Amino acid sequence: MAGIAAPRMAHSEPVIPDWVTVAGERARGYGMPAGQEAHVQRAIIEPFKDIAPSFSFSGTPHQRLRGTITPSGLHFEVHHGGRPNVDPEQHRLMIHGLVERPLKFDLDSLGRYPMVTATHFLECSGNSLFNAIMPEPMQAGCDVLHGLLSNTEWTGIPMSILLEEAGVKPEGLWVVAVGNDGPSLARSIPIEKLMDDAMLALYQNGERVRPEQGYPMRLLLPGYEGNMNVKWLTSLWVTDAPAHTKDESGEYTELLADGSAVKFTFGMGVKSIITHPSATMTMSGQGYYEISGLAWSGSGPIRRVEISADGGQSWAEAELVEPVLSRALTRFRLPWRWEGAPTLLMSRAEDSTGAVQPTRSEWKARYDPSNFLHNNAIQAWQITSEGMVQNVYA
Amino acid sequence: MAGIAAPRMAHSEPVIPDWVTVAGERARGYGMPAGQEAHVQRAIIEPFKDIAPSFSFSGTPHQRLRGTITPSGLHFEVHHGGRPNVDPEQHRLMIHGLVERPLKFDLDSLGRYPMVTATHFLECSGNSLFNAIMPEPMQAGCDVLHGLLSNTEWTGIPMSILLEEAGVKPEGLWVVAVGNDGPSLARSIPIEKLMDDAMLALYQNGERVRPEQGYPMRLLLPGYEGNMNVKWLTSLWVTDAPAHTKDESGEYTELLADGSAVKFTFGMGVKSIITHPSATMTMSGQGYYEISGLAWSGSGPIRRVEISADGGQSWAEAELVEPVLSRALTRFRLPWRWEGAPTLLMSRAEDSTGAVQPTRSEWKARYDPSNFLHNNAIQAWQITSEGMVQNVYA
Amino acid sequence: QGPDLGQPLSEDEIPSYARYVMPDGRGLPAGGGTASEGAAVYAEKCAACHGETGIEGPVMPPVGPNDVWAKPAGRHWPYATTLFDYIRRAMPIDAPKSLSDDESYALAAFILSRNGLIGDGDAMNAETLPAVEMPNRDNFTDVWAKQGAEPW
Amino acid sequence: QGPDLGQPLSEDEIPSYARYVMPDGRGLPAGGGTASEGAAVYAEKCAACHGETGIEGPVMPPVGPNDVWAKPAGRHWPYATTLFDYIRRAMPIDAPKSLSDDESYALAAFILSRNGLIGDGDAMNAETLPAVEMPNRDNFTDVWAKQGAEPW
Ligand code: HEC
Ligand code: HEC
Ligand SMILES: [Ca+2]
Ligand SMILES: [Ca+2]
Ligand SMILES: [Ca+2]
Ligand SMILES: [Ca+2]
Ligand SMILES: [Ca+2]
Ligand SMILES: [Ca+2]
Ligand SMILES: [Co+2]
Ligand SMILES: [Co+2]
Repeated sequence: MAGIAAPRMAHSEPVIPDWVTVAGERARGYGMPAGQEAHVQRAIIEPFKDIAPSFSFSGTPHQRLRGTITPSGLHFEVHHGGRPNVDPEQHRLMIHGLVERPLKFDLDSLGRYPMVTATHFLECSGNSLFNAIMPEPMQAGCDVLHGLLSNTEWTGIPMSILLEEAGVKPEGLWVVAVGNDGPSLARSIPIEKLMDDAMLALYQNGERVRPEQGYPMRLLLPGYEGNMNVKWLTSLWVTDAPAHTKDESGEYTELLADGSAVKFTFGMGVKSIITHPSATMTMSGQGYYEISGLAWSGSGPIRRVEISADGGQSWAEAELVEPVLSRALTRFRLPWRWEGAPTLLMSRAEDSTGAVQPTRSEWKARYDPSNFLHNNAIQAWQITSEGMVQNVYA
Repeated sequence: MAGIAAPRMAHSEPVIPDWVTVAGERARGYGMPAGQEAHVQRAIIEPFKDIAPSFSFSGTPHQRLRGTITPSGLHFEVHHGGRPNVDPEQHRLMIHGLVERPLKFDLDSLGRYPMVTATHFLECSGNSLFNAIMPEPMQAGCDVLHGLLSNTEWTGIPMSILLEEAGVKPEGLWVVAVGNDGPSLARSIPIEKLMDDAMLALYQNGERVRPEQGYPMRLLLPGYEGNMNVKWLTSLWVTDAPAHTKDESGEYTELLADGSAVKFTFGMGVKSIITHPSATMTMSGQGYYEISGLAWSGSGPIRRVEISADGGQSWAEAELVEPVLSRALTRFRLPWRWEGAPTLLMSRAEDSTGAVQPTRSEWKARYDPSNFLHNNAIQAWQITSEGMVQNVYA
Repeated sequence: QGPDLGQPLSEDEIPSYARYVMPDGRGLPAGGGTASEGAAVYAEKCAACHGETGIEGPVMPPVGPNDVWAKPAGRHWPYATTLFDYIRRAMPIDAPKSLSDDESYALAAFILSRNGLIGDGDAMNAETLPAVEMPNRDNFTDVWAKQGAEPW
Repeated sequence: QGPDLGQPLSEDEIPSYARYVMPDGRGLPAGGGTASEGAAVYAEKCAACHGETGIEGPVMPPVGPNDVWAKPAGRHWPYATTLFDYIRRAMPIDAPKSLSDDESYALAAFILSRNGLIGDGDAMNAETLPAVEMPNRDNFTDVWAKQGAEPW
């Protein structure tokens, strides 16, 4: 670390930092964050530890970020078998099954296809799982509590173009998408979605999709639960029915309060979190703060975000940062003064369909106590009189 | 690199890559591009070589990128004294001179200020310098030819808020902004711009501004030449007149054809480049291509981009990728077929003020032959019958 | 008129994991196995992660629920075919695709028999596996069929 | 009503490089130097980069134009004050802020005298430096004054 150089001038010059007295570092081919920001990392959780470290999730540290784009290095990961070292030269995308012309595509050929660019969030349907199932609210940051959520400018090929070249037969109603990873992760996707706005994503924030996010190509289904956006996509198998793959049979089905279950729950519900302030932070004294957070919905653009600083009795409308894009994270902001009293902060989002976030107890009432998927309940933060910000159920 | 595993099944199973037969890599705190993409780097130019390597520029490789956001690791650099190792704890922003209350701000305090988020390009006014002055067109990629241009989602504090807290006196008409680097780079900026849309940028694509781009804070002046967007900003000195600093006296003034010069040329003109295809590429056969490129203007949003495939005789309007934002890179696209004949490709952008890019000869006619600043001339790419894409003057 | 740069894909280039065995059994290969055969493979290759009896975990227990997992595969999943396909493509997690078709049938049989859905000696194969009546099958609402992508 | 979290900044906390010497000489410190004095410093600390006579380069020549740089500081810049301030804050590029005020005056004098704008023995100081009539001063159009940020 740079220190302070001794004052140089005879007269009353202030001390000056030593880095202004030397030549700086040379240019470099690929930049990284400052060394002082090395703590800004994804929060890695390996629930089975060393027994199965390739099953893991790592959350975006939203409490340390301020825009709407997630830097690619901090995009959340959920791995069902680790991050494969896919060779882009060997990798192929196959389209087969109920098609006129089974086809395979290599990466170079795909570079000539028409592309679209669109900013979309991805959210694991297991995001916010601790708040769903922990009996007492866990004291952790937004990285651990809500980090399985990120926002990216994706660029790639409309899936409809590739499927049309293969020629989907009339009886082709579903597509089983398979990843090029160890477990060959597979999900069944309705053909409607693939023909509508699905993308074969090749670029993430301008550069090639990162290994963690599916290098060299992934499926992008705007608004759908993260798991369906198959990474390292290698096969689209057109079928007449869903295959009931592992994830859609168990892991990504929700147990309801009545003991039954729901399957094929694709859309991510309207949701918001206040990131500033948020749990693990300490207020730096009374006075002005800007409440800032993120809102999103799998159904379309965010229409409104309201903030309560009195535990939900009264609400004020926050400003939404333009451009408010469909199925993308939207930042909201509201000026506010903290007068030092204990305060319960909440945010409540509404989307363009009129859907509004439920309270935690409303949400819990729908599901079996064990369910931790699709938790879009309102998040409450308690500010203590000492200025500690805590995760609470309210 | 992963190889091919021997077929495993007795019956006719195809060979499968070995990475689908093993557990993948563990999650990591901060991700990087795939090893196979290691060639996607900024193009570093150190014109004075080892004599003064801290004077350098390094260009964004637009020919390898496809969206509109520039990944932060590939944001262009222009350094007048290298990249300083600024200690964010010691760094202060000072506001002084013709103000009621001289103030200093540390990074933690600034975190409580109201913030805005906006996507804007930065372009060095020396961008495209080789095409301005080289007698013969240089055969190089968009990184070298047009790389001093990038696009970022910036988040920070409106400068007007900070200046109003200091209380600018009526006679305060200019502000000398100084960076915390070796040469203490300084530029005079009209107070109008600072009060209008200038930002103290603290975040770049969501995370803290990178060292190359001014960590821990930089000045952002949407639409103004890159050099004025002072990096590592440490001082705003309010004055009654411009100081005529080094850069605004010489390096960033333009010599005109009549021998006189222009100073205080702030706005970046309307401009566009086709990135796909572009020089150094080779066409991969005849048939369908999507022409894709970037357009921008310092004066506001892009209104129209036209493409010519016959050297400027006829023009077709390209599609602009939404959202088309003011003073941000806008991607344009146009489907096209290459039939194997020699072809001269050009793009021509028009902005919301009605300004249109000049041809290279129109642009050259205005300036002294030595001038390489503010070159926004139309770029032409020649495709030979062999499919080589070359930089040409047309 | 797109680029049309896809290459013809022939049947022998498509690995089995590019498809999925369907609930009605389409795609099941020849071969078979019983729970008794599966027990030995399970003990050797699976128990360390999923628990000695398939209940203890720590990883999601395929046989019975435990404190951290309420949806055991052998009870919650609507179709037994998924057991075969998932095990064959993905398990053990450190050596996916290392199991033979026979072993995968036997392991599915093991999990099903521990759940009391088939007998210890019942061979699971292309005919018997899809015929297993999974207890939870009719306990699902198909949300896509009911309301599309609208959240539940 | 903003946060109002700025701390009062006192005069003795402001380093000289947080300001800039103005064209009319405001901000120039005491001291001074001549071209003759500057010649020795230039030869020792500057010539390696800017050329023996200030014309050769390779770095931008401050004295006369060459093939790669048409705007030498001592001829093109409108105000001589800029020479003093820039040299003091930024040069030599490997040791910025290492020069004394006297050295900086002397180096400005050296560049000005090589351009024939002052005599070899003319001392440059807070009074004489702003009075130097730079030859190119009236040859600039101030584009901001004329048309704001609209590109030229
Ligand atoms: C080294 C650890 C490990 C071993 C050994 C292992 N598994 Fe697994 N298994 C896992 C992990 C981790 C998952 C969760 C994967 C996921 O969620 O995508 C899993 C998931 C499963 C599931 C799905 C559970 C559910 O409810 O979704 C089944 C069934 C299964 N394994 C069966 C087996 C069988 C049979 C074997 C032995 C051939 C085996 N596993 C060996 C780690 C292991
Ligand atoms: C190790 C190399 C090096 C040395 C030694 C050096 N300079 Fe420089 N000088 C540079 C570089 C590089 C620049 C360009 C900086 C920029 O463009 O921002 C420069 C720029 C200048 C300029 C502005 C030129 C212009 O037209 O913009 C002047 C004046 C100058 N130097 C004077 C000096 C003096 C006087 C000394 C000795 C005290 C000196 N330099 C020593 C490298 C050097
Ligand atoms: Ca290749
Ligand atoms: Ca999910
Ligand atoms: Ca601190
Ligand atoms: Ca510039
Ligand atoms: Ca074809
Ligand atoms: Ca105050
Ligand atoms: Co779901
Ligand atoms: Co300019």
